[in-house]
Amino acid sequence: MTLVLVATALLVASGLGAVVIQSPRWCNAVGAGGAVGGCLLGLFSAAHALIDSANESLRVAWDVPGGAFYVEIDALSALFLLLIFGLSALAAIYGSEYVRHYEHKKWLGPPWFFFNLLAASMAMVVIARNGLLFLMAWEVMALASFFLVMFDDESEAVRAAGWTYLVATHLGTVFLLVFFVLAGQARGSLDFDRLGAGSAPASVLFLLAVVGFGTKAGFMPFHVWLPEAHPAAPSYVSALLSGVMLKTGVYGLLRTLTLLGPPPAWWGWLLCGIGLTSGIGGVLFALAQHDVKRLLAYSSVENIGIVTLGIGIGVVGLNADVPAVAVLGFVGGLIHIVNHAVFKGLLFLAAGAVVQATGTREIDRLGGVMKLMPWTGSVFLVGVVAICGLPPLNGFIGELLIYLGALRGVVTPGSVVAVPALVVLGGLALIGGLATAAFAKVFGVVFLGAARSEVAHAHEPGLTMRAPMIALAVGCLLIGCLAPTLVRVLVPVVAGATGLPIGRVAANLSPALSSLRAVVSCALGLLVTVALLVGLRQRLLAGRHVERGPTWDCGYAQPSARMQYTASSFAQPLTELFAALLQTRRQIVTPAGLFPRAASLQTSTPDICTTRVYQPVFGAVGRGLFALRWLQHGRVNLYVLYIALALLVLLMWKLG
Amino acid sequence: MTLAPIVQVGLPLLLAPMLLSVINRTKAVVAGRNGQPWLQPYLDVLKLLRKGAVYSGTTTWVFRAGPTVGVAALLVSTALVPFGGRPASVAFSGDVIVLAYLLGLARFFTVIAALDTGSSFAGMGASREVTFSTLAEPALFLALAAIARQTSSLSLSAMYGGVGVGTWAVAAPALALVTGALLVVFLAENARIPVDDPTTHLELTMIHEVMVLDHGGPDLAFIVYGSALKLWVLGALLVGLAIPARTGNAWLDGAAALAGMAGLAMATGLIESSMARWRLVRVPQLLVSACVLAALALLLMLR
Amino acid sequence: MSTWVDTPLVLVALTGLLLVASSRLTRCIRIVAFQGALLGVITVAVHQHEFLARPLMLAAAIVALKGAVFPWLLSRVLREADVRREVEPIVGYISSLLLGTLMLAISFRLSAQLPLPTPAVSSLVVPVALFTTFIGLFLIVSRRTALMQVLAYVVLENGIYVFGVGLVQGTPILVELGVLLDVFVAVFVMGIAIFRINREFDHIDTEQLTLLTDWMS
Amino acid sequence: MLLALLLIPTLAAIVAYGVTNDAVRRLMLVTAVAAHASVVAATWATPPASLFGGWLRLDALGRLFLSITAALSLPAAVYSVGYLQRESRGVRRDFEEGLWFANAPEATFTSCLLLFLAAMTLVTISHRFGLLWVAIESTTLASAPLIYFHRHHRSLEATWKYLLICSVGIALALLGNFFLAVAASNHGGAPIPLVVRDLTERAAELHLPWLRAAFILLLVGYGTKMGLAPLHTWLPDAHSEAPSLVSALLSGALLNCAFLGVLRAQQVLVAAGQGAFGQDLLVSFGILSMAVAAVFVVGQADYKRMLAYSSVEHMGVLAVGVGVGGAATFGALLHAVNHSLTKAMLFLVAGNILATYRTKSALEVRGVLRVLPASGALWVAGFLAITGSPPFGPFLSEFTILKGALAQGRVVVAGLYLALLAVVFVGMATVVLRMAHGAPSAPTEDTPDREPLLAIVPPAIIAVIVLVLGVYIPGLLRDAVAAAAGALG
Repeated sequence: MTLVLVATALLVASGLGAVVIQSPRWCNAVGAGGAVGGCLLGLFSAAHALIDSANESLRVAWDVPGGAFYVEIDALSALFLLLIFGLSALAAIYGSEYVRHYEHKKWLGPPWFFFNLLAASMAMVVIARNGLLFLMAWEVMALASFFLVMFDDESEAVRAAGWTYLVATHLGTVFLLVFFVLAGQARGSLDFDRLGAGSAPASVLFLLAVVGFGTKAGFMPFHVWLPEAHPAAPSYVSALLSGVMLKTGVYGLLRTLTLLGPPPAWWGWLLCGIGLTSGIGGVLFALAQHDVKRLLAYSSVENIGIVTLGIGIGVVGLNADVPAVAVLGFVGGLIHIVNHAVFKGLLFLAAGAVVQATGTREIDRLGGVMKLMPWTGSVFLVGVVAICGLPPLNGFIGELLIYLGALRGVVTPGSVVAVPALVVLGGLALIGGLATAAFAKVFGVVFLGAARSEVAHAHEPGLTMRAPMIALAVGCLLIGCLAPTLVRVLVPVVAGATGLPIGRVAANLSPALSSLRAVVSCALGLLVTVALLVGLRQRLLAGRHVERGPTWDCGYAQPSARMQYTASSFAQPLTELFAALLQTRRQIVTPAGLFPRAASLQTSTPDICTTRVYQPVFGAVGRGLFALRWLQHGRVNLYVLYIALALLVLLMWKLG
Repeated sequence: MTLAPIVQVGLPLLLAPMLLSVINRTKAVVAGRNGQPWLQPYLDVLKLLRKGAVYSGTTTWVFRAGPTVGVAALLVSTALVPFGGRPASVAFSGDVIVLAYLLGLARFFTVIAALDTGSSFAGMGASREVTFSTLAEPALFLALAAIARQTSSLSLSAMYGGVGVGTWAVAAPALALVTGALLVVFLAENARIPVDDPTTHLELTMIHEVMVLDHGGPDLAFIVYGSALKLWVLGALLVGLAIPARTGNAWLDGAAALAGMAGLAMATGLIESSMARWRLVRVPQLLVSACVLAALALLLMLR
Repeated sequence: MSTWVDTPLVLVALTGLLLVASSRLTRCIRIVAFQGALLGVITVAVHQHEFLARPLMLAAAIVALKGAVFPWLLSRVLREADVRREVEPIVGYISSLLLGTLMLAISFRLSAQLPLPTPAVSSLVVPVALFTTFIGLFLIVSRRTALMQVLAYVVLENGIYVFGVGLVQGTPILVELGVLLDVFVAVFVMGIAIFRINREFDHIDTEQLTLLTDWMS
Repeated sequence: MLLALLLIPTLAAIVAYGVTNDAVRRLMLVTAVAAHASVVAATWATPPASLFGGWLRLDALGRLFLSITAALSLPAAVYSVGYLQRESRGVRRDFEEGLWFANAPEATFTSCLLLFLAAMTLVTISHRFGLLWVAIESTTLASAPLIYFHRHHRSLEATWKYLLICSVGIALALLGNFFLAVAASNHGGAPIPLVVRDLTERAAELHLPWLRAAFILLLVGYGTKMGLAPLHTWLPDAHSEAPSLVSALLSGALLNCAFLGVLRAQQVLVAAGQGAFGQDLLVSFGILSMAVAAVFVVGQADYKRMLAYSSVEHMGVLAVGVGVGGAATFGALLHAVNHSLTKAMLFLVAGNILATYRTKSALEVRGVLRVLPASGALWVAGFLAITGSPPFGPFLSEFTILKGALAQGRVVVAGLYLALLAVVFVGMATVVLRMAHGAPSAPTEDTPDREPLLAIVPPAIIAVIVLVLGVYIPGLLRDAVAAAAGALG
């Protein structure tokens, strides 16, 4: 407990230190060093708390209305702390080299200050046990991340993205304010253990929480800030935002579920619905993007959707009192949270390396990067395999558990559980296929084939940037192989989240554990087979005639690199299928005449929620407000008339 | 009976290529030719294994890894598939998903290997491949979920062990729908007419073939053998449902299943020689309708 | 006895209507001055039978200020700022008159709704006070020149004063004098302001003082 | 003690008018204000005795507002020293209309500043309604010349509107006082003296219809000064044209004093068991003010006007808080403190920006964070604070008000309150961030390489206080606010 607080304090202190220090090199060192140190400290204590799941809490009176400095580490918090500190440390290491490019043109103090503040506030969010404390940490987190998003604010796009993010997160917080106030009325205290559905019905609280936390987590209708903010931020920050900050929203939702007592069935259905929308919608928009970081951001929406599917089916199970389904759903969701933190962090870091080396985020301008940046390319491939949920890497584990939960739901008699379970099953399958398409596209077009442009001078980043990526890639494999252990560690977490007794959770998880062991053996079998085949291949080719040549050009002489299949053409068949949802915009200039001019095709897929919902609404409000501006016309007589009328109206109203 | 497990593991590895030649023979017969020798696929594989290789300058290790990983995934997946009513050598609850995702892994590596060549045709094929498999995936899952629901068990072996004549007696219509769905998946995943034409020579119309154009030597051998294995795996899923011979006598059931596989191969051949490849835009309709079939089956079971 | 009070009260009301209808600034100033004098009369009339120093002092102050000083001050401004002598109404005289009578009605209605806790010296006090106040407000709203608005402000104050002197016995002289002083300063400061406005803008038409606005800005 | 509070600034004002040496006068200004502030601080230690039969008394409510005033005047005075140094004397060209103009003589400015302080002090300590009225009116008169410091068209227009509108309002308040007197004049017996304490003690004898009417008049009258919509019309003009430190005092201190006037009336109303009557009016005025502020904050092109409208909004918040009652009253008074500090800080920073960029148009200001790092940081921080983001003070008070509203079951009020706060947030975010970030828009030739210390330190100190109030409310302050809230039932 104290250790975590010390770690948080260290983070904040080093952040301040980075601001006061003038020399850029030292400021960089202090910022990154402090971040890493603090995170390691926190990691240690969080791991400790998770292993021998012992709840430590600390409550200090605090002189603000309704507030108390009340913090606690239970299994759930410990899990999230682990992610937060772990990824923050890696991101900080990576960042220390990443920001060196800006040393000469930027003051690095503020970025480091806000980075460390972000890490600290996220930690505070997951250990806070008092509504006010939570809200403060929550808002500090939002602000710190906002300033990080604004890192290179000369660009108009970045400023717009920052604005969107700030507005979205603020509006989300408004719902949380109401949520905590209403929940606090039950027993007249904002401490979590006294919150509950008292004056307001539980369902109202639940909906408030879904909107409030969902905005942060990136649930589909409220996700619009996400594909703007994540590309705008520097990559190590995007990694942190996507990897863990979104998860604080899920954390909040899980906490809420523990506060509100036994859930009605429709909560589960709602969550399943949200998960399905976010999952399919997210991956479809990811498929349609040209900007690699934007694509990754949308895929975060998708993965949050998968997590929500897990939680949703879990809630359905809880409600129908089918603990097997409930436990599998929750554990699947939690493990997917962990996995997503790992591989999405990895993907953002690798993408960042490519973007910094080539100076473009346009997928269609890249290509053949694998040859120039083999390390980055290989770890990116690992991340891609993982995020597509393919065995033997970690991504598969989480999805497998959710699938298992869904299957169990399908085979449970009756249709209360079976129907949502089927939805989850079909949805996951579709999402999986689309994700494979999307990531085959991004990996294939960016790293494989022939270089298109802009990549000539690209080169591998330094060790400080490579090390974190490699660490994360190893993590993907390890989690994949140590899945049973991980699940066993998560038992208390699941117990905390579902409110089921630990024994029951463990009992219901044991079949899943045996399957996982089998899966791991399959995975090992696969690896062995691959190894054997590679050996065989070597033996066969040894001494045989192996030559290099051009790609078979199907009869075209001199195919140029620009004739390669582009990302948009790769995705075109699928985007065609879902055109109704994506509404991709095309500007096409077809070749015409005998000697045609240069023809061109441009496609762009803006977010449908932004274009169809938010922009119209905001526009309407703005116009409406502008129409009222004549009130302040500047004629003093009429101003006095206002006063007279107000007086007259009041006299008539109150006395007449 | 001690050799049963060996047979069980050996059978697919041994007989999978035979399915290819059965299909080819059928088509030849229908076309009035006498067709290639029965062992042609085996000979092809062996010949390719003995050849050298040519690699495009644009490719990287990903290109070389593609076929290896693909065939490895398929080899492992054969161990998961029950045959002839006997449980598979590896069986656990949820192996359905592992199977599906192993196929996915194989496909994914084939696709990125194709993209590694930088050829626009390979890219085109890859794009079509992912499109169709994306739509085939839910159909497969829903179909298997239906069987799971019917037999209320979560592992392939238990599911297929549970499907018997009795099951058909109670739920014939639902199972028929599931069979239909599985058939479509079988054809689509194995790049067969009406989804894809393995014998075409026009790159523009190819899907699976064009992706492997650049491979040669052992890699191509792996690919050919892998596709045979895939044929076997999905075929076994289909046959295990369609031929519910569960006498308990391993030899009888096995024989029935083998007959079923042969029948499936011939049916494929007949389909291929009786109809043409559909236009690409129509293929999704076929796959979606497969999903609908499976969903319908589930509805029948849920009520 | 109430005739002593009623007559000036009625006169005050009449001056109000007169003011609404009159078109020349100089005339308006005189009318307001007369009104001020009337207030003095009322002050004395209210406390007629107990012959005290206090009401007399007050009355003297009133007459001095409202009857003499303000008019002098304003007419001086008028002379300094050689502006057109018209009132330049936004609302025409006839309609102003009609509105005036309407306001008279309203003020009687309102006073009917507010029964006095203690019997007043005259039943006319409340309506006349309210009426004069309304007239003041109305003039501020409906006249263009800044000078006229200051005048209107004085009228407004007059109405309030009528109310105070007619109904409120308790208020100690200190407050009343404070009030008077205050109004005096107010008018004085506004006079200066007008003076400057005239110098800066060469007019005292407040209709044209519309630089500061959020409309079409 | 109370006399000292009044006399220090008054005498200083008189003397300052005579002093010719600028340096001496500025020193006097600061010392006088500091002395005044220290006396105020002393009143916390030893409550001063009441004077003139309870006409002048310092109760909890008054002390709170007096302390706010003093706490703002001191930084404003310090800031003014630097400001007056920077203000080039003599005739110069006005950057908006290009006409020539000069400043008012500095002596006038200084003494008016001190008189203004004296007047506000009188407002906070006078318990006799008549006297309160006089005090509030005199704040108008003392501040008018301050607004007209830069002698050009716009400031003159602003001054004129300020004078006229506030005088009308104040006149209505006077009528309200008389109504109150009528309500207090009981049959036969001697009328109740119009002193807060007597009125509250003998509230039962008050005549209700007249009391209600009196409250309406007082509310409209003092509400005009306080800037409640639709009576707020003078406020944006005056705030945008006055020198920034004057705007800081207007927003931070003056509006509160007017609010105090309303609260005094509300006190009597509560004592007479008519609290609900007043609260309804306050809530409706409050929501209306927030709405009107929202209309003009969104897409506001002039950043000083934006701050002014935000003041309207926060006056609305205060009204809503008191109107909702219960815990919200505490929140509202706490918010009065927070808002005053934050808004004053923002206006001072706006002054710095104006001095460098020479334009009040938010569209032409870019990259403040780069040109003026310190001011820019304070500007953004101030924006976050004033829009109620943690960890700044206003968040706590607004949160408390929300809690109170929901605890009272005023769901609609709470909903509107939150919605309007959100709209204002969006509006201000758009304007402020556009100014703060981005590549600098061509700064004027005489951009200071270092920002003058006297222009940075005062707002910085206030900012620190606001931040601290956001994470920790000293027991002393809490008790004081609680006591003040207690006076309002």
